[in-house]
Amino acid sequence: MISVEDFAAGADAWFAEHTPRDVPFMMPLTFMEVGTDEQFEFLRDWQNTVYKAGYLGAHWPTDYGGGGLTQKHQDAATRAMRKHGAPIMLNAIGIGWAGPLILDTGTEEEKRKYLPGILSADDIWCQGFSEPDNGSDLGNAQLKAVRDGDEYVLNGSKIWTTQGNYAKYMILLARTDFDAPNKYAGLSFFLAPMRIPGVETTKIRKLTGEYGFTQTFFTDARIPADTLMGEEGGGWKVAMRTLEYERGARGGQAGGYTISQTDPLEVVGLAKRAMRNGKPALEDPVMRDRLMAQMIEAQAMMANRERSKIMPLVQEKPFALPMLSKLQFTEYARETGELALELEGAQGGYYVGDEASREDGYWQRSYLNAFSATIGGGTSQIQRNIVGEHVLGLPKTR
Amino acid sequence: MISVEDFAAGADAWFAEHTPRDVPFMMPLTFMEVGTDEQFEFLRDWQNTVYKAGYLGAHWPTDYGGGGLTQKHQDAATRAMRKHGAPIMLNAIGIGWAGPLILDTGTEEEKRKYLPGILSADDIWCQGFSEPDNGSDLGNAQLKAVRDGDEYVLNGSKIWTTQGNYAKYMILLARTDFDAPNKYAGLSFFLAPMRIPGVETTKIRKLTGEYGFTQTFFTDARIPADTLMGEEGGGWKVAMRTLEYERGARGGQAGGYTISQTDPLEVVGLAKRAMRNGKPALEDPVMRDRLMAQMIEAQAMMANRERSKIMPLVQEKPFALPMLSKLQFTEYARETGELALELEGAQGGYYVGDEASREDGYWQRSYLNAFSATIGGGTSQIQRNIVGEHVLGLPKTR
Amino acid sequence: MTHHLAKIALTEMQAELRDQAMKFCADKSPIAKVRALLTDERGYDPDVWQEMADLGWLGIAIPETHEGLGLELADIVPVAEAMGKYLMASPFISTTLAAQAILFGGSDRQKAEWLPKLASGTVATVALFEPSGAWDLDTVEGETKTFVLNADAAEIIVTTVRHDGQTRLALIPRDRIEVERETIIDETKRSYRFDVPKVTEDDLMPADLTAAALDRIELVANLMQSAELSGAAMACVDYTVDYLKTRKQFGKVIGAFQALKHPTVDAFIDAEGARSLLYAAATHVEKQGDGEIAVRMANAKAQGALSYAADRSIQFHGGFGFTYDCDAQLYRRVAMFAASQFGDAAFHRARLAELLL
Amino acid sequence: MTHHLAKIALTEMQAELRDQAMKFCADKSPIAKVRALLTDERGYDPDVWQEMADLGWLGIAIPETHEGLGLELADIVPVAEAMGKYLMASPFISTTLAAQAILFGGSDRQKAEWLPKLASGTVATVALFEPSGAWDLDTVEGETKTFVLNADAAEIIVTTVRHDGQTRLALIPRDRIEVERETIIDETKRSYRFDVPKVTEDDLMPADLTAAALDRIELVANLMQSAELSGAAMACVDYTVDYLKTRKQFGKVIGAFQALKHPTVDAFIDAEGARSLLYAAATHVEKQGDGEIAVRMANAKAQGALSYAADRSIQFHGGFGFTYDCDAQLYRRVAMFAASQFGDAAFHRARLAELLL
Repeated sequence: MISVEDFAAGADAWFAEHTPRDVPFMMPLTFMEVGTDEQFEFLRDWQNTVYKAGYLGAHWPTDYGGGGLTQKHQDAATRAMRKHGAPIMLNAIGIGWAGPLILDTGTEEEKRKYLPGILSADDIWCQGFSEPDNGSDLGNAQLKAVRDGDEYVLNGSKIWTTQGNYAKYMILLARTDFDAPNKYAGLSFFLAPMRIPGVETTKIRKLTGEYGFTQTFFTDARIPADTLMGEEGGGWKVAMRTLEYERGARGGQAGGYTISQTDPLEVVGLAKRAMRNGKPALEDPVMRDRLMAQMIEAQAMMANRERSKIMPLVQEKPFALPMLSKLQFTEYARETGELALELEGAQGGYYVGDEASREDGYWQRSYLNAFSATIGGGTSQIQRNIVGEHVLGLPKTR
Repeated sequence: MISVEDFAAGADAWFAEHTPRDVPFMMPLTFMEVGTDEQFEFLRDWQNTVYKAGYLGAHWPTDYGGGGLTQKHQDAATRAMRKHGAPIMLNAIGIGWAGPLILDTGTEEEKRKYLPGILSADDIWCQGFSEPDNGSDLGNAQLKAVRDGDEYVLNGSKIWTTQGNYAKYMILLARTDFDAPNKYAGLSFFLAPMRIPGVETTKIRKLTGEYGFTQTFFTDARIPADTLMGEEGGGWKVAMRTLEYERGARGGQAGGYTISQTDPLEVVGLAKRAMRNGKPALEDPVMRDRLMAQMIEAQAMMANRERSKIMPLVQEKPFALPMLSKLQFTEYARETGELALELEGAQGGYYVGDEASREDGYWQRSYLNAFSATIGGGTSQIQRNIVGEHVLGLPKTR
Repeated sequence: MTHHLAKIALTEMQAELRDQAMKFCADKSPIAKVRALLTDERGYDPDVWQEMADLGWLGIAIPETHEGLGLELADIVPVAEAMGKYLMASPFISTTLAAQAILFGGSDRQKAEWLPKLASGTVATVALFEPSGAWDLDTVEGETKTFVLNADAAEIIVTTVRHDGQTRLALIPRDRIEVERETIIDETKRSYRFDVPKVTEDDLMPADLTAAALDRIELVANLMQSAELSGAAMACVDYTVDYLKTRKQFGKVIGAFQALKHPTVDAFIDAEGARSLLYAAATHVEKQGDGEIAVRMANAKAQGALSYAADRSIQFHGGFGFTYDCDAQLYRRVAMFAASQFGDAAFHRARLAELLL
Repeated sequence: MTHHLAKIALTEMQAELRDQAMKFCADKSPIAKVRALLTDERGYDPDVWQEMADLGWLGIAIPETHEGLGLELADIVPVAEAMGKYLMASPFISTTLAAQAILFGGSDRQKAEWLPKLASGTVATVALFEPSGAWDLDTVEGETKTFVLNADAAEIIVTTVRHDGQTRLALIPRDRIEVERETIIDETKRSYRFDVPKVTEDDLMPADLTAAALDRIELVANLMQSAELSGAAMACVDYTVDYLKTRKQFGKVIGAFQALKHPTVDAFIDAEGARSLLYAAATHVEKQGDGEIAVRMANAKAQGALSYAADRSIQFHGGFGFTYDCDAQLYRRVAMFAASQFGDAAFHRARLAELLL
């Protein structure tokens, strides 16, 4: 087996050479921002190219399309991607959610059927957990799956399906039993095919004006009964397990990165360039004060991450820092957007596509997009409940 | 009857001449801040003097010690007090709560017994609604009053009793029926004597270090049964009526003022005098920005008050402005205290009594005292529930 | 001190005008219409515009000698407030600003020629901003103008120019200007840029009136914007409250959660304060010195109130809040654009500090 | 950029010292003891002070050549943090500051004479502030000193003076100074003012070391204060949480109300951030330039965290929060006093802007 060092050097050289530059359209920073066919096709090709070069799924077994190397190899490849600012890996739900789940708990047949297409991006996956009436309350999913011979018949709707319009498969949380003793016990988990009669997707337009999500409607859609993962009624457990892969709490992700981490101190660059009232924004002491407050917040988040690795410094509440980081980072991003608007002064009035907009409206768009994270994956309000209850031990709200 | 104009002129002249100046101790700005015997004696004498001069209870009937004039006369006297910055009227619970209640619903005998002493400040009144375990939840009062012949026997404790240590009488909310169909129906309202066996008061020290409240303990204390106001079990209704007198929603207050209104723009004066880092605070643009934000808030509150009088401009939600004003003003006061600390720079480190403190620690003390208002009379959190539910029509929290 | 600036006066006529304007805008600008106009090139409905002209609204603050109604600036406020509340697109603000510019900065000839037309519905606008982003209106290079609202529909544009080393105002017919549409954050409005053409002596407004006219434009613009934003803030809170009353999660109407209820109360209190300051500003706007103070306070407060209300509205609508279909984004974008015009809240506070300290 | 300043290093010894200090302070400074000392004239327990000396804590950052332990500044942090957490009164900070001042600004003779004494428990302090309220330590008139902590108990005072038109540091024995106790907002501390006596050449510390010594004092003071405030912030959040878990109103444990729960979570997140920045500051404090940045960030954050946590703690304790008996006021006063010393959060942010932009 090639040594990690040699593999890393190879990856470094490869990404240095092959990372696309000067792409003539806006490059999505997260897999949730893929809004045009042009972006989609480009990123699908790019993932396929990376995979073929051996830098995605390097540690997955060769039988299932992987490279047969170790996690350390893949981590080295992922680091190289980041270092060279490579575009994100497109097939995020496959790479980070469905793939690890199948690799971990799937049958031999499922592994052979699904895993290679995840890596090559031939088979795009999407996720069907949220429903229009149950955005925050996943356990209350109502999409109905009724067993009928070798099939389940699906009726209902899922929402916030990233790449739903491109996906071949969906990991789906559906209700198979409406009389179960509690709402969780009635749920089942499927690897549902999407290109079948009775499944339709509608694109959802985001508040930024762009696309990137869909709503999926199921009307008497029939899926094979063997697409059930785990047991009927055991869907909540499978879903929770899947979330753990996504959060990196369990290994098995195919590697690469699907969200290009923004630098929390990026706003400092803007502050140095921006003009307010015809003068450099940083000549204004009030803006300086606000920028420093924001920098200190950013620094606190980075220091939190460092501290979370040092056991003696987190021993009082070992899970506090990981549990609060989503809330902290997403609210920070939204506040940074607000600060950016102030720093930009009059230029904050333009929007993406205007020649006079600063950085092509990046910050206006970024502020609006920030809500995807303060809302998605559990709103900030729900995150505060979680931290309050699970870290501080306060009684449940409800 | 003397004309209002002449009476007003007389009051103006009288307060111009008699308002005490250069008092050698800190003058309480509200009746809740009377913390020393020196302050108490001084204010009792002052109220008595004002009463004897005819400027308190001017509109109460002469049979009960009043002046037999009209509300307009008394209002003119009150305006004169404010204008000349006269000390507050001490016997606040008597003047604003118990007095109007008795005048309005008491028997002839009660009126003759209680009202003159309220005006002369010979009989100090206090209020016994809150209990240690039921601060926010008045309706849940647990102090037990058991009928025994011509008497009720009291057991339990009341807290936040302003001037409890000086009072001769207490308006008391007690539970006479523990089996009532709901918590409110078990409550009764008494004009309870305080100087009887089984009643003890302990002074409560405030977070400022000063005194002003007491806790009152009742241990088999016996009060005459005819001190009951209204019916047994009808105490909640009487208490709510009493609160309306206090809020000025019903007439009948003896007049004068018991809380010296602070000017919301007072902080501007501090800002002009204060030094930060050895330089005038207002040379610092960050402080200027914060001060302006605070001035705009103050201005908004004052404009709200103006607007609340103009029906066409409040027609959508006629009660909104009065209902939100307590929350808005008290939080404003707390925030002003915080801003003042910043403006004061290093001098914020001193406290009341230090020769180098700015304005004898007024702002530090004022910030700490501000919590009495963000907590007392319904915490800001409860106020937000009230505005959310009663003004915006949002569903009840609980 | 500024206590006296909190006083509010309201004439019976203003109260009636307010009712009338609210009904008109509610009727002419339901949300479906607002959304349909987002993709309309002109961005407003010319028939509705003509109706506004017929109602006399465009002549409110134009003297009777110039065929206006000869009323006060304060009387414009109810109209702008109603338009803001219903997100109603129209060239009302730009035309009113142009009229005030001509009234305070124009020659007798210019006033006589243009004011009657503007009072009867001719669209006009003002061009004051340049790529430098300066909010100080006398900082002018005079080459390119930006953020010129409704320039395409206008017949005449009042613009600042550089002439003989001085900042001057000029009145340029639209047909001598080539405008290019800008992409702005607020899609309910239409903004354009253009290169300033050569101006003739005939175009210029009298030099000695420039400063007064610029002050007037800024004052009126900030007042009208306060009205727009204050109206929008109140509507945005109502919109949020409606959702909180109906949406259920975890088996509960979500408005029962304090995490949503309490910030919404705070947004409401902000919006109420903005409204009160607006009426106070309308009351004092014509008073030298006091007018600017009252107007900047109202504007700073209204910007903050709408930004906060809309930001929380997006958040509290959850997933739906993240969609283009949720109106919260419309409100948020109105606030974002407003901050780019004539100064954001921090700018007003800095000016207020100069005026007050 | 400042990414590298987020790195945190922790030696095994520091981890052990932290455990030891936490246990010591928990044991020696239960809240009853803290409250008893509020009215004690000296304000701290000399027996506990001697125990601290015996543990070697006073010599941590004094070189072995001067009979200290010769460890690093970072090793002081756990002790100051534990003291802050348990509101433990002692002259630890003032003595440590005096030691650092002498170490960086003293002559060989002064070092040899005083450092071994301070390492073994002699109390000392620094006198840097004057009635002007200036936080810039070299702005000195040299007549009156204020905010001199533990001056009464000190044997020696390091003070800034004005000498031949220059700002200088001098080491003055306590018996030549008449101190007067000040009334300060934080009753866990003892502060004094005094008139600067005539200084002799013998008192003065070398002129060429003045600037470096003042920089050192400011750096160490801000680091130790960060530790104190960060420890206090965490304790204050814990104190609030305990109450929210037990107090009932409306038939419900009040911690279930989001109006109390969510701000407490925010306070907790602030306090955690302050802790992380503290350890990052301890890691980088000795690096030229970086040290000041990391320390000012930690300090600004810790001040904000404790102020917010304590302000909310008072509020959320309801009526009890308004009493002297509730500990929330103790925490709030610690934060208020800290803001008056060496600069408040806004001051640090202004300095950071100069350093970073």
